Amino acid sequence: MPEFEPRIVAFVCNWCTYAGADLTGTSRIKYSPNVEVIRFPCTGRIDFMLLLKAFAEGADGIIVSGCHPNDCHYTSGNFHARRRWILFRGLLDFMGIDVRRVQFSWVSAAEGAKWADVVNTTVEAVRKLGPYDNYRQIARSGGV
Amino acid sequence: MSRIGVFICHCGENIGATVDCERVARACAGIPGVVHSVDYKYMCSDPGQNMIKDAIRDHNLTGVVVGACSPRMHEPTFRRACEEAGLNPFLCEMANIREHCSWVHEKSEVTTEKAIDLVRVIVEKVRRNKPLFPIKVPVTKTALVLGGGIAGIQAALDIANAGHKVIMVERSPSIGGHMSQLSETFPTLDCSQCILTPRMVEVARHPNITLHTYSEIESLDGFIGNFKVKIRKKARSVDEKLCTGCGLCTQKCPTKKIPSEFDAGLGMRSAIYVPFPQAVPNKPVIDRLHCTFFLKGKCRLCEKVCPTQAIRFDQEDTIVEADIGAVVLATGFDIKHADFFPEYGYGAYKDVIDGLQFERLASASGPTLGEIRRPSDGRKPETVVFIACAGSRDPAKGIEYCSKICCMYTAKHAMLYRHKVHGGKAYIFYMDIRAGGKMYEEFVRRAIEEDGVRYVRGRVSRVYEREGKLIVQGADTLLGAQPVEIEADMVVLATAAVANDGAEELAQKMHVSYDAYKFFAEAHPKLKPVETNTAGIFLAGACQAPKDIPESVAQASGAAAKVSALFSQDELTREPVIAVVNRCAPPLYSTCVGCFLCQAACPYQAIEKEEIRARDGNLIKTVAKVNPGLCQGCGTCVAVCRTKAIDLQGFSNEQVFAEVMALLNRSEANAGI
Amino acid sequence: MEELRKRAGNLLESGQVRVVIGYGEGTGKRVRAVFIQDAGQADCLIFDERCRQNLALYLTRHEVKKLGKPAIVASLPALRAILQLAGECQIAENDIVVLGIGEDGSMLDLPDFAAIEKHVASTVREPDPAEKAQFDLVLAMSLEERWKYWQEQLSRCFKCYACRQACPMCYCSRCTVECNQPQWIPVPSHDLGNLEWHVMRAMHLAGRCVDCGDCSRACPLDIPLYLLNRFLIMDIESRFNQRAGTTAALDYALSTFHPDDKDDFIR
Amino acid sequence: MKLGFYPGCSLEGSAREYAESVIAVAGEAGVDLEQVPDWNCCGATAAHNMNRNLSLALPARILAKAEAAGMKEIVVPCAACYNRLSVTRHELLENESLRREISATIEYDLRCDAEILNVLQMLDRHVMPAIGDKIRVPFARRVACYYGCLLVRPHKILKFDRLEDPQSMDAIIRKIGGDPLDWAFKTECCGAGLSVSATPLVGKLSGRILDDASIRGAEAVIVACPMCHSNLDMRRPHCDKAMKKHYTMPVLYITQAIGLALGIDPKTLGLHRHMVPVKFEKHPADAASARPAPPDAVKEV
Amino acid sequence: MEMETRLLKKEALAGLIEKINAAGRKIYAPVRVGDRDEFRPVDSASRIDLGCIQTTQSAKEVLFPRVERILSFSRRDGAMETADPDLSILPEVVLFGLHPCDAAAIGSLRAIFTWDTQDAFFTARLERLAVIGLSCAEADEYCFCTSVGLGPGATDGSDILLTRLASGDFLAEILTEKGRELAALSPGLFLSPPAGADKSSALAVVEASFTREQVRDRAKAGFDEDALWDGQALRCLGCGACAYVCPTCACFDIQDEGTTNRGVRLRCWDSCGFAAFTLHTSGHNPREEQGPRWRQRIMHKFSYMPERQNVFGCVGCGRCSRACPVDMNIKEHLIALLEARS
Repeated sequence: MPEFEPRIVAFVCNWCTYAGADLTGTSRIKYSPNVEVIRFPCTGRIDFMLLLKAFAEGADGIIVSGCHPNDCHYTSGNFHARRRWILFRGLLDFMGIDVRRVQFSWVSAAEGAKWADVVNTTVEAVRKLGPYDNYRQIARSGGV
Repeated sequence: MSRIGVFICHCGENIGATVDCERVARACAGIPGVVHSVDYKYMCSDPGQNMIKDAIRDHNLTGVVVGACSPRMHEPTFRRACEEAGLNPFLCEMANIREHCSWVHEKSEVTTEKAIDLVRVIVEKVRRNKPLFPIKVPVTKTALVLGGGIAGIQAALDIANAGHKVIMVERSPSIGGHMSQLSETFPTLDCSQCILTPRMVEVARHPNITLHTYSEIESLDGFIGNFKVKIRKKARSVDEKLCTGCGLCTQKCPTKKIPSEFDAGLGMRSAIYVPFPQAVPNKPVIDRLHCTFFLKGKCRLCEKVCPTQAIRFDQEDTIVEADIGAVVLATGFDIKHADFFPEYGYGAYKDVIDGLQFERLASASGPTLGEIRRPSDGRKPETVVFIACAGSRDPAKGIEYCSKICCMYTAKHAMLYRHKVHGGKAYIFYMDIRAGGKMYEEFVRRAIEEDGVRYVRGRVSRVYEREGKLIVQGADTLLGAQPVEIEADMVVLATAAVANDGAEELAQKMHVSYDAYKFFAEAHPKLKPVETNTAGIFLAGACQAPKDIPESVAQASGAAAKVSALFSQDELTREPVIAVVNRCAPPLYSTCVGCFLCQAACPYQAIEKEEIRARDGNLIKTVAKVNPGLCQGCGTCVAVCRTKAIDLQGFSNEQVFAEVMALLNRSEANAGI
Repeated sequence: MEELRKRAGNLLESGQVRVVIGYGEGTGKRVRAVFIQDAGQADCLIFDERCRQNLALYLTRHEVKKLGKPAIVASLPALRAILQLAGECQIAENDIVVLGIGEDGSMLDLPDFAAIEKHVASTVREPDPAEKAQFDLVLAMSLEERWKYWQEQLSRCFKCYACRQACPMCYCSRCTVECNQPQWIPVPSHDLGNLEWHVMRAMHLAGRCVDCGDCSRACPLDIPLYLLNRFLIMDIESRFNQRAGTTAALDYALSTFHPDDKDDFIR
Repeated sequence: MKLGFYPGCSLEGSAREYAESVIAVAGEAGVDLEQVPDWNCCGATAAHNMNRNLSLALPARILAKAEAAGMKEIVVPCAACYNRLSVTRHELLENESLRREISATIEYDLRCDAEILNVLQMLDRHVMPAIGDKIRVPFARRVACYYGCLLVRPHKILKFDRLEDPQSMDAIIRKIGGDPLDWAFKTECCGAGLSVSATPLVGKLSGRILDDASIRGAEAVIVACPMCHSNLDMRRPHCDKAMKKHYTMPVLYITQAIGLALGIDPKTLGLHRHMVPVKFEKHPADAASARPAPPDAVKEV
Repeated sequence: MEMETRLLKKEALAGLIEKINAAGRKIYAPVRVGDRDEFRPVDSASRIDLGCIQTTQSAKEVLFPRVERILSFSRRDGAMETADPDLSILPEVVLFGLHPCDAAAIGSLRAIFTWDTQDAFFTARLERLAVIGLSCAEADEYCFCTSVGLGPGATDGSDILLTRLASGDFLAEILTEKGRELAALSPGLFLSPPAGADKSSALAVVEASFTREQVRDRAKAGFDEDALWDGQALRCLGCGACAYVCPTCACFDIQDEGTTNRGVRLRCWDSCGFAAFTLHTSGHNPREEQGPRWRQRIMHKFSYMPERQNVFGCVGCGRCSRACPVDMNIKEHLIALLEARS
């Protein structure tokens, strides 16, 4: 049985993590291809609904990454995002949604290696958790 | 129906090596809405760009997707190409299949599959792009130069000579920075004061430059072209207009025993002082921490002797506000001090000093009037050991980088010592000599061959004092790692160049990012060395990384050129990636319910209240409105808004939603027809 | 009750207000909201422990606003809702007259928001023991059990939106549920649509819900929706020390932040 | 007050006097040192160039025995044992799979929660506060405190005192009335294990240490490690030969110095076991520019 | 087809349920859930709550589910294909314990779903449905079946109508062909009726407050009396609870879900109580306020349906009043409507 290849979507901020991921590229650091990145101007821009949409559309894991505190290009986008994730993650966990599949991180434009590490560790963690059948099942009940 | 053109780049081998570009192009041809899908070796080359322009005209495309490198690299290039072909530039987006795909994955089916996904996601985004038009924002043609060192001076002069107003703010009582503390400068050994002071005077007398010394930045708000700065002019306790700079007060001041910052602690200064003779402005400052009047309320001697009654003990800090169009950060660097090297006895033995202190000894205006004398007993040292890389290139000490300038100034110090103390023996412990600049290597060879400086390749493990002598224990790796012990009279440490303390707080105040060592972060290490990630804020000098005078001046002129380019047009066109509150037909007028929870979330205070009134004037509802000049497009308000009334152009809710759906729903297109 | 009727009557007669929103007798033992517009009917106003609906929800309805300046019979949850609505610029101090009623049924003199804030601050919110027990029960469940519990509860929902319509804080003229460009929440009431609707509802009330419990009471299928809101209320209170409905000034958890908010999951 | 105690081979062999003085001084402070039951060799510096797991398993077994006996703090006077036990504890806490592997080897699920104290830490924490007023004969001597290497290295793991210029022993000496010399050879190598294989080299290395101390007028050298003591004391003839000088300074353990200050008779402190007789002559304290004692609290990078 | 009356012993009920189950029919009946009753599939008589006055939700879900897939589409190499769901696999269903008002409601639903186009889904389910009604022995203040031309013992819509006698046994009136088929499954259980068994004595008493024709004419005349409708609807929240529990409400919304490459078309419940029900894309909303929406609910059931499909849209079950969070009691409002002279 071929090993389970999780599909993971990453919501990243343009100024830090996206640039960090670029640096991972320019430094030719290899990492697992299971993660695909969607660019946002700032983590403050990432709507919590998008995480639900990702799970509904069949993602097995989600990465949300942006600037370190005090480094945000827009000064406070990441602070607002952090508060949003503290509450949202708590609510998801309370409703039984598997927050181990959602990895939040700070990756700066200079941390190419850290981005590769965040990706690899998340892919391995989700691979161990297996496909997100619970959520896929209710998504299928959506009549698709 | 959208007519999108997809252009997949091989980027030579960078993408082609691990991604099957033809297949990606073929696959994208199958996406509904894509009418033209090709691949080419170098999309960013002129022929590549012409391919795009022709395709836009031939297929009258309504959107362009370029699958190539990072948008942070060539987005402007392709957007300009589309604009020249008559397509709104914001209908062109890039899919990053190089840094995020080909460079980081092995050549395989999966990698090509991922590339197709990434392009397909951007196609869905472009399908929902709207043509956007740059926002016109007025530009205040006044520059703020922060820091009065050689970098700040050069930048200020260049901008002022280009005919724009400059406000220079310097923290210490006089401009000049570290360069004013130097004796001679490598590689030409010309006297630092001689080449610097004319520039300082030029700054002081330049009609376009307003100089604020002994001042700091209180706050900076606004954005490129429209900054508002608050400068705190610390109370000098001297009325600058009346004071003629005669210096009587500094001579008469009874408190003389204060270690002078300018002399790096070797010389002394009085409570009311002028840092150094050629100070600009040549106006004294009262050091309120040591002045007897401020401590005990007595003395006031300076006030009595002052011929023009310029002393103002009651002077308060004043806040100066100014409108600024661009900022040049030139706040310089510092060197590692004090008890960072117990193994060298630095800070414990008087005769173990750092580079700056040696400069002061060698400087004619220094405490020893240029003679090299031991701080402990004032005798001329017969043997001096210079230790390079003291703290730099040393992960255990937490400073891994090379400070770049120490090899050169250590060679200079040894040369100066040999010139001033003929019989003296000079040893330099080094790891590698970094002399890459023009005439640098020749300078070091001259120190070795003509001035007899003994270079010992090895690190010093310990310096300890014994019977009046400083015993330097090291090794000479070129002589089979023989332990070497030198009895020296004086040891000079070329300590690491580090960021100023307070650099981190300043960076946060200026909304500029910085690296792990608190040096300010440039926008791109190779391609944008003088810009920061914050539009309108530029970098010059050692505040960005340790560098010597030629590089600082070159960078300063670079920053000045950027500022002048910015000030060359009356209006600044700004990226239209800003938030907009929706409007719709009556009776709703907007889905915004006027709760204004978004207002508190906006870091730029860009959200205002707007009253919607009927024709007869009575108020229908109050809704939010975004000021296009202030909004920087971070989108936090969009995610905070419950009713999705506010949306971000370029990253609209529909677009990001479509991107998530596209990413996770691999279509037949991926199956590769 | 007598004093309430007297004051309502005076307000109407003097023209200070055009309508008094209060409680009246309903079918059988039930109580319903009544809108008294002339002094004569003031006698059908009642107040006892059955009167629990949060009347503040009617302050933002344009059908009621059309009637003119209202006076509102406000129990404690209604007072909290009024403060939160004021904080969100939906009602101004002189738009309404508040007939505050304390927990012991006595009339309160609350001329302005400041007085309301003081009164709300002096009260202690004791959650209903049965609800507290159920909350602790769910909190103690494992992840798998919680998923099963919520799937069981939410799969019964048929999206009648009584929870939304009964909530004083859900005054949006176009709720995001009705937005179809993009279709954030699936409209049909299948499992996915229900889960996403209830997550969004809870998140949109995070830091705003005044914990009046009307959503759970309005649900015809008795789905325990208060659990979601209460979790967020306690989370916000313990982490950010913010409570909705305690001040007329804006103090919204999700649009303010503290540089060192604690988190234990961001790498 | 009961503390775990791990003597190690040298405190039962060539450094018996160190054990005697530690127990005596601890007794004065009401500290009861209870040996770790059935302790084994810590592997010292030899084990880890034979086999890494062995070099971890030996100390791990000691920790396991101590843990089983419920000991919360273990005093390890010998610097080498202190180093081996601390490094092992650190490695096992950092690496869960390694901890499981070693626990399997020694057949005990080791939690590593017992804390390892070197003699200076034990003195600081439990002895000095208790004997503050019991100093009968102030140890008014000008002495050179010699730390050796294993007490402070590897700094990232041990995090004990300052790496290049330690001060803890100096502080204790001051407390008992002594005058600690400020000198540069505090952590210079004494030749350690070469004492057997290359004794002349030890003579030269230890000789230089003694030479510097004597020039500065030290009346004695204070140590806290049996290896340092043997090289500076037992190998004294080699030092004299290498440096072509005769050094008469005695070498005392810190606990012996404290013992003397407390008035404990030299015999119980084991002073008679030293090769270099413990006699103090006054050296003219020359006018070497004494370095001002740097502030205690200065934290080093 | 003349009607036969038989007797079903109370012990025989379990046997009847078993027989129907054995015949492969899925039985739904009122079952106690917490402190309420709901229609649930049952496989043994013991779970049925015979004493239930009224379930919270009606049984319409059996004929008109809250979410129903009406077609699925997918793109195969460029061309879009659609596929209809296979209705033949729908199960045979027996609704047991349906009170006469709910049974009559099926008639109203059929009137709408077969008005001009034959709704394939509804008709397929209706064909597979058989109804064993149960007369009402008890009623509460919300019931008003007698005011809308029905009664606790009405037979319309039922295939077999059981009436529980004082002895606990059931008087079974076999009314339709389907009823006879069901009875034929277990002939032994249906005995000849005892002499003098009087059905009416076992029925609940529900006084009529008005007749549906009065309401029909009054409502039509009162269409423009905005003050009346607005006044009644002031406290209405505008939620969909009344519509979704109502056995005769049949409004639905069509939603497409999925992606441009594959997806489904779903039919789901909707309610005229919602503000967005009549919102035009232009932004105009013909029914801007809650008053007209409340009027629409009454007019549709008491005026438009009788006029167009000559069947009334309300069977007086009272569910909407029980479920309403703000106590909008329809019976009370209709009485008020009639008393307020136009």
